[in-house]
Amino acid sequence: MSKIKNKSLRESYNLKPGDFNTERKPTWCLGCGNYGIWNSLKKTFVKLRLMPHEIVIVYGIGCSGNGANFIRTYAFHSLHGRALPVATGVKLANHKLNVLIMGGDGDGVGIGGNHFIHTCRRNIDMTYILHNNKVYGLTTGQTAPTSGRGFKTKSTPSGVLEIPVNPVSLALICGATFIARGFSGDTGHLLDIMKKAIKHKGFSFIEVLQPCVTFNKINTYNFYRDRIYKLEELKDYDRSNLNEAIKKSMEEEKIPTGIFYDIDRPTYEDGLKQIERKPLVDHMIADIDINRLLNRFY
Amino acid sequence: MSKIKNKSLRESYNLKPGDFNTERKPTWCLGCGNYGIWNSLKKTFVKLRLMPHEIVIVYGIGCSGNGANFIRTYAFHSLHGRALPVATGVKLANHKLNVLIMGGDGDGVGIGGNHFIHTCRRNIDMTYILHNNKVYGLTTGQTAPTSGRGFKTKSTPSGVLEIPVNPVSLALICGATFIARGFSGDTGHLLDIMKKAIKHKGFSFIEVLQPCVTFNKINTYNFYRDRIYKLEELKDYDRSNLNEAIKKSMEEEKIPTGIFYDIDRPTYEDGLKQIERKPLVDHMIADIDINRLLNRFY
Amino acid sequence: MKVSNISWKIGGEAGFGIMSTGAIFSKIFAKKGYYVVDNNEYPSLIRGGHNAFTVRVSSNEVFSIDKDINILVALNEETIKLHQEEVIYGGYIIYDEDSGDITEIKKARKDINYIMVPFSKIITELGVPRIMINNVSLGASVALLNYDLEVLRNIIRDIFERKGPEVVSFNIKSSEFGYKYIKEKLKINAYELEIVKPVNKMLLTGNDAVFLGAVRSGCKFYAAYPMTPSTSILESFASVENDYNIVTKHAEDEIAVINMAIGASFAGVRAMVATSGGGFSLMNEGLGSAALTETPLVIILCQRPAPATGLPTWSEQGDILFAIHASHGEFLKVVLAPGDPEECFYLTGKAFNIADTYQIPVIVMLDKYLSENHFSYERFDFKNITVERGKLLTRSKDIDAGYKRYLNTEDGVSPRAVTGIDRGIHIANSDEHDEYGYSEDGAFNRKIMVDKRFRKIKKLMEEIPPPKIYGPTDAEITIWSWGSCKGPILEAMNILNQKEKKVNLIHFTYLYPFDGESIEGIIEKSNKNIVVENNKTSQLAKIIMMNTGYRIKNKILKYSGRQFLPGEIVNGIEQIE
Amino acid sequence: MKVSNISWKIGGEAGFGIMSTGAIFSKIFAKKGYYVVDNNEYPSLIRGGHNAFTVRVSSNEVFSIDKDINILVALNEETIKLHQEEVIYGGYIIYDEDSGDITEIKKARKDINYIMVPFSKIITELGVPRIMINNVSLGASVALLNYDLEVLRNIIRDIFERKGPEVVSFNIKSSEFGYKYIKEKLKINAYELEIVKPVNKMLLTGNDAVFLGAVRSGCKFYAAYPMTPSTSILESFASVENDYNIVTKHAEDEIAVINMAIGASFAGVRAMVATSGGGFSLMNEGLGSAALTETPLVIILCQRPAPATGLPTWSEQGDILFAIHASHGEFLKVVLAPGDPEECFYLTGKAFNIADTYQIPVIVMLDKYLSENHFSYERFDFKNITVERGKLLTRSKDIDAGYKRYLNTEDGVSPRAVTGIDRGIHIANSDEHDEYGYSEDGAFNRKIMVDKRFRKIKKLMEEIPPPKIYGPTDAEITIWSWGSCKGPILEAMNILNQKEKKVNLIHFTYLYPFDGESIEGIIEKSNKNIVVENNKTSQLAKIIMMNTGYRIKNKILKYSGRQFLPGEIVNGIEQIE
Ligand SMILES: Cc1ncc(C[n+]2csc(CCOP(=O)(O)OP(=O)(O)O)c2C)c(N)n1
Ligand SMILES: Cc1ncc(C[n+]2csc(CCOP(=O)(O)OP(=O)(O)O)c2C)c(N)n1
Ligand code: SF4
Ligand code: SF4
Ligand SMILES: [Mg+2]
Ligand SMILES: [Mg+2]
Repeated sequence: MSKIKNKSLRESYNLKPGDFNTERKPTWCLGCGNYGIWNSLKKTFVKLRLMPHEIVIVYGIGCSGNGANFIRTYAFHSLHGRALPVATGVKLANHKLNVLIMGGDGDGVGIGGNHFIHTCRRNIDMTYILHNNKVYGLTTGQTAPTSGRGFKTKSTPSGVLEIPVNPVSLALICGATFIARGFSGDTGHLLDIMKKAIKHKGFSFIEVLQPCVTFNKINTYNFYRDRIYKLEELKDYDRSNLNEAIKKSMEEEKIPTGIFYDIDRPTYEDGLKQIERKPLVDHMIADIDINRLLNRFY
Repeated sequence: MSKIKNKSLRESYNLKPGDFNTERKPTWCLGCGNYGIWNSLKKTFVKLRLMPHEIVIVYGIGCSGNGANFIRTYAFHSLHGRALPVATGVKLANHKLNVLIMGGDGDGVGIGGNHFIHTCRRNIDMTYILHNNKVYGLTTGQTAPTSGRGFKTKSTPSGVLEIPVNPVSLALICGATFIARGFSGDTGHLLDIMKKAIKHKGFSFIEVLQPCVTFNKINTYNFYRDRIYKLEELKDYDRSNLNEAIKKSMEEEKIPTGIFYDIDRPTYEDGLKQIERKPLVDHMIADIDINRLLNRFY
Repeated sequence: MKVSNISWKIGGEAGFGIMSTGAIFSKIFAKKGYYVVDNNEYPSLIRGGHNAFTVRVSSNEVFSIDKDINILVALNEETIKLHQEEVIYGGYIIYDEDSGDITEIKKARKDINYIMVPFSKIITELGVPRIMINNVSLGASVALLNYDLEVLRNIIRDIFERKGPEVVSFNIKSSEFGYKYIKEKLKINAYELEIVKPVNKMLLTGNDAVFLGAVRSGCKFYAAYPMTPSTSILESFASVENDYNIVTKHAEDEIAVINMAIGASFAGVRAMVATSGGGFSLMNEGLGSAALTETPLVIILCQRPAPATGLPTWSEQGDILFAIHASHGEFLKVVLAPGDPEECFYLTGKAFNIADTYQIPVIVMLDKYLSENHFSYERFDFKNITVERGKLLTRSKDIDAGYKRYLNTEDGVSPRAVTGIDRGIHIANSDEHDEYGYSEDGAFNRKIMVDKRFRKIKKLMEEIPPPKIYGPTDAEITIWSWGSCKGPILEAMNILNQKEKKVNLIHFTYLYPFDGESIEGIIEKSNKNIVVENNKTSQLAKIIMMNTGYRIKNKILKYSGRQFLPGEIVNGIEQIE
Repeated sequence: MKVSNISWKIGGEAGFGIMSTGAIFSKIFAKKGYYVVDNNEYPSLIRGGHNAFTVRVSSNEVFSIDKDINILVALNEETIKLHQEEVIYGGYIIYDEDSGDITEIKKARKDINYIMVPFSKIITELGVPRIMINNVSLGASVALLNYDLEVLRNIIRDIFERKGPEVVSFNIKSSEFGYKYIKEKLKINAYELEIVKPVNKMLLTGNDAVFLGAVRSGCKFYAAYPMTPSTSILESFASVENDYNIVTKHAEDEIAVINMAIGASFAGVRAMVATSGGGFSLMNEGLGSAALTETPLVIILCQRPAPATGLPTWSEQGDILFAIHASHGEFLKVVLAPGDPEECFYLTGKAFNIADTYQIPVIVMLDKYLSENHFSYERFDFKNITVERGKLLTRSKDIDAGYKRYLNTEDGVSPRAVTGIDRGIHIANSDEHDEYGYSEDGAFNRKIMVDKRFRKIKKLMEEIPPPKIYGPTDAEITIWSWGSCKGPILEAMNILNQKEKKVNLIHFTYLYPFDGESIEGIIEKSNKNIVVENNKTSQLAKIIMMNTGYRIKNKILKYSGRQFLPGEIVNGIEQIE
């Protein structure tokens, strides 16, 4: 069980993106933005020369979460909103693994919002890919916390009254150390972001703008194509400037994509002496001597 | 049932802060920062000429939440972390009431973090006072999500590994429309903030730096006295500039207090046609005619 | 052939309008006074996977769909594979040869009439969108039943009116084409339904009925987080929030949902929430908060197969023991389980009255089958739902000085002041408290308060009716069941009746508190008791045993995620004998 | 007076060190081989309110504190008011006249020896902090018992060593002063305990024992959110995380807690969580996720009086039916309820083995009384806890190609590959799934999977021992109880024994699954069955009835938020007769 992260020189790696397919075919609607994410991710694994068994992906519940059935790695299809704590447990138990989290916007910043805040603070070395379609897909079209104000859905026929959650801004305020936004209609760019995110040491977060062709008629491919630009195109954009990043993240007329923020901060695991030598899972537990502990109670 | 908010000209108002005391005496430790909050709040009510029955305070669970027993208004002593949704229900059912929320930092941004995000987005006209002692008081001294990195507590004897949640920054990112920070050691200033917060139309949030004399030996009165300053002292501070406010909120060496942000945005209630004429609670329900509705099903 | 009863099924790939097509078929017959029951089967996917919609139409009262299908509309080959065996001897399958070669499949059922309707070609010819295949199939079905095409036309007109005349016209054109294809081209006349009294009937689901009952009861605050199969209640409430002055809140999660409703109820309005098992699990803590603060609350629990995310779009009755014992600690709650939409309607009204009168949480349990499938009714007499708010104080002048929110009364119910009135100030406290509401941890007070809250059960028990008995009192076989199994069992009883077997049903809609005494006589008298439940562990049998000590050994259980079909119950009973 | 048994109590205002003083008193005697049980009573406040700590010391085995107090140390007047009546005839109260005039109160108990020790004056004289009153009182108590002062000195030295010699010295000085005040000034010699075999005994709580059992079992991941009375387990784990290579996570809430533990367990380590009722309510959804993904998990549930926030610092057994039926849907879980710290220790070991062997969640139930009070033991033989991980696959070479995580085996348990190994790739799925783990909603598959998971019960039942019987088999009266009531009942049986009443106890530590057959014989044979439970609704009686049909009519219940005292059980039994 060794994590090969960053070991780009693995000999005789000959996997192809298709090797990350399971026997199940995706059931997403034709044209769904999830396909772009799915494709970029498989390619990213190949680029990073990762093997399926070295990866654990924890999924939320939603259209995005159904992806658990279509990507061949270790997978945990968890509860709605609870992917982050499950992933945290996996990573702490075996920090040699490459741990990713994939889930919807309702999952991640709706019901799961609290875990998002606290996982960002923790800076555990994992990568969270948020499929943001600004709607509840799997339950067939209610508002998400990311839906724009006024958005009319089955649960908000008079229009949403709240302002939306901005996942990138939230991640920035809460302390994630790598924060990016991609667009599932630009898989090349997305692949590039994913690669860097997985390589980043610490908690990396990618918001993917993911059109839901069935239930969101506002935030379509064209909507995004008309609005997005790449931060890379800006000459003097400084990825280590938090305030700058926050300001950028809140831009709405033109939507920045790319990497907003990328800094080094000790990870949570760095602070854990108990896993310095080896992962928890590698410890022998057959006959633990607790004499010392018993003696405490005299 | 009429809300007298902003009616500063109520005739013959002759209540004193003591009239907001219940028959129960506070059980907080001597010197606890909660006393300062308690005193300021009672005075604020008097200044605003509010009557006890016009106010509903929803409390979380914690030392702060125990205050439910010591302030004479309508009160709901809710579950740990769940004060905000309870308050939301109260306000939507009867928006003529003055609704406040009081709770600890563990309550508000630990277990209750998700409600905090979403209540800010909603901008319901209520006032949330967060008692931030940067520790879990009532459970006798474990880390809070606001505890500084490295803080040693019973649950983190090797020191906290996460960076803390900054409640003011979080409120700013999430969309609260009035955001302030007070210090329970400066009750005059706090009173002033509270007055404005309650008068503000929309969701107002006050983080109160509240020393826990028993379990937090770092963030003491002196710690704060040495560090805090007032935003009012800055000549050109613009309370409507979100970016500026966020930047300020993150200052750590010197800690700003006062009002960070104060803007107008339509409240959630403003968007609800169904309460335009009168509060929900004032509707007659004895014999509702559903003929029209039944007809839908043919 | 004149018949009193036909079953029709349409199947195809998910995401291609099977559900709305089925719903139209139901409507065609309800409009003219037929009894209709339908059933929608779909996967937890937006596209892909298989969808099927079954409609049973009858000129006599009908309580459930059944396995036997007269006409199967197969929009793809898979539908034939999956459902061909359900088609009765001599039945019909409508299919399009372009959607797959079925020569092989056909061989298994030489008795069936395979009717090829070239859907694809027709729509190409008509130049209408592919989705119009559904209308062609509806027209063809109407023709096979020798039914009135005008009814179909009218319904299509109603539905698509707001989309403009063009849409209406090509929808109608497609259906007409299908109709004529059968009538004029193939000249088949399969069945003809017996004529019934021509009344216009409603068609509604259990969820619809709960919604109607709640609006009638004066529910002013509805909060929810979407979760199949409860979601349609949220959408219904949202659709009338302005008409009926109801605040409908799609909240951030189910924990917020229940706590918001508690807040609204505390402030004096009637409040309700609905969810499925997962959301209900998350609401457990809030449930106890409603109980200890004595805040009335109605919770609709639409079950689906579990644990965890389980089978989101299927049906099971797996949560009853959980619901009864839900939340830490001991407190009084009421658990109801209607058996059909009509019971959903009236029991929702009852739930609000119980919640208000006893200041306790009331849980109403449905399941996917009951929540999402349609049943026909002439109309509900909504005047039968009255509003009883119990000891609610809304005016200061009714309150004496020194008001005690948790007054230790004889019946255990304390007068409850709504917020905002002068003399009613109090703490609603999730800590144990004294009569005023102040936190109080003394042993003496604790016992008084626990006893006070439990004492409510006395009056409550007087309101709780015994289970309903269907069928003869002197039956050879007594079936015990609850909730949505009612329909299939009643159908099964009809079948058994024809076989001259005397069977009756003891059906529980009030599940908790459970009055063991009221049924002890019945159990002992009966020759043969059988429990029928849509779960694995026979939870009703456990409840009966827990309360009466009587072990019902015979069980017919189904836990495949599908509700019972009448024939399965008949078989089960015959096997036990 | 030579005695085999004394009870000592100290009371005062919360926040003044009552608890640590009591704990030292317990230790003094455990050190020398006495049997000790103690009990700490405190409010859910940091300051204010009343604290009391009771210690029972005996030269014979002792199972619980009792009501009768020999020596009461009253640090304030209120303590005398509240507890004076508990002092036995001829007992002693140590008080300080400066803390209030008790001339009036005294009149009620002319039989008691009121010993005035001027605590306030003494500490002023000694020039030590006020908190030293506690030490003065300890010294005085040791003297009254004619016990060895050196033992106290040593313990004080151990405890305060790290605070430096000055602190040690004024602590010791204070205690010596109290000792001398009694010995030399007042010359009172109240009791003298019979001598016992001088072994050094441990003193630990149920929580301590759970913690020890978990460390021994190889628990590598512990997550929790503080909640009385479970919090000390979190603090214990945190204190050894580096010594024993355990990750201890104080997470953001209980939902995160359970899901983190599930993740860790999925990745292959043994994982545990602990909480109280409120947190357990929030964990309900996660519990089902562990069940459907078949991820082993141990949950410690330390009960407190509920519902909602309830009485956070008091004791009750109110959650057993909830725990048994927790979470939506139907699945196999195991619920254990140790009766004392020793059982806590071994059953925690057992819990891990069951969880791993059957890949199911196991809940271990304590309550505040068991979680927080100390009991004395010579030592635990930790070799009796072995580690059985069941069908865990940790090496690729043990796995065939085409690995199926949810293989439909005969015993229902499927080989489980830890993450990271080459051939073990799979989905752990909270959706219903096929043998590989892929989401699958077919009826056929559903039934297979439900049956597979439930089939584990067969082998599991073979491992589940029948309840333990204490006392004679031919008793006139049989007590049925569970968990922490064990101690008070055993004490009550001793008392009844002296009255020549033959009583036995059937004590359940395995509560679910429940083997009804194993007890049917006992119930029917017994003349008089009585249930003793620390709750209102006699939940064990319900479980027994649910599983055997036998109704135990006699009940001794206590739900004031306090555990039983032996005398109450004796009284209860005498009243029933
Ligand atoms: C506790 C709980 N509540 C509700 C649901 C129902 N549910 C399943 S997916 C979903 C929302 C899907 O939206 P999102 O997370 O944005 O994912 P998407 O389908 O859009 O990818 C909901 C509410 C659930 N599974 N669990
Ligand atoms: C669901 C739940 N988990 C845990 C607890 C126990 N608990 C009570 S107060 C508290 C934390 C108190 O900290 P904070 O909210 O910061 O309030 P403070 O006491 O510091 O004012 C906890 C964990 C609870 N009551 N409910
Ligand atoms: S509903 Fe939307 S998000 Fe879901 S699969 Fe279809 S297009 Fe994608
Ligand atoms: S523990 Fe801290 S927060 Fe709680 S009352 Fe004491 S000083 Fe205040
Ligand atoms: Mg979404
Ligand atoms: Mg705090």
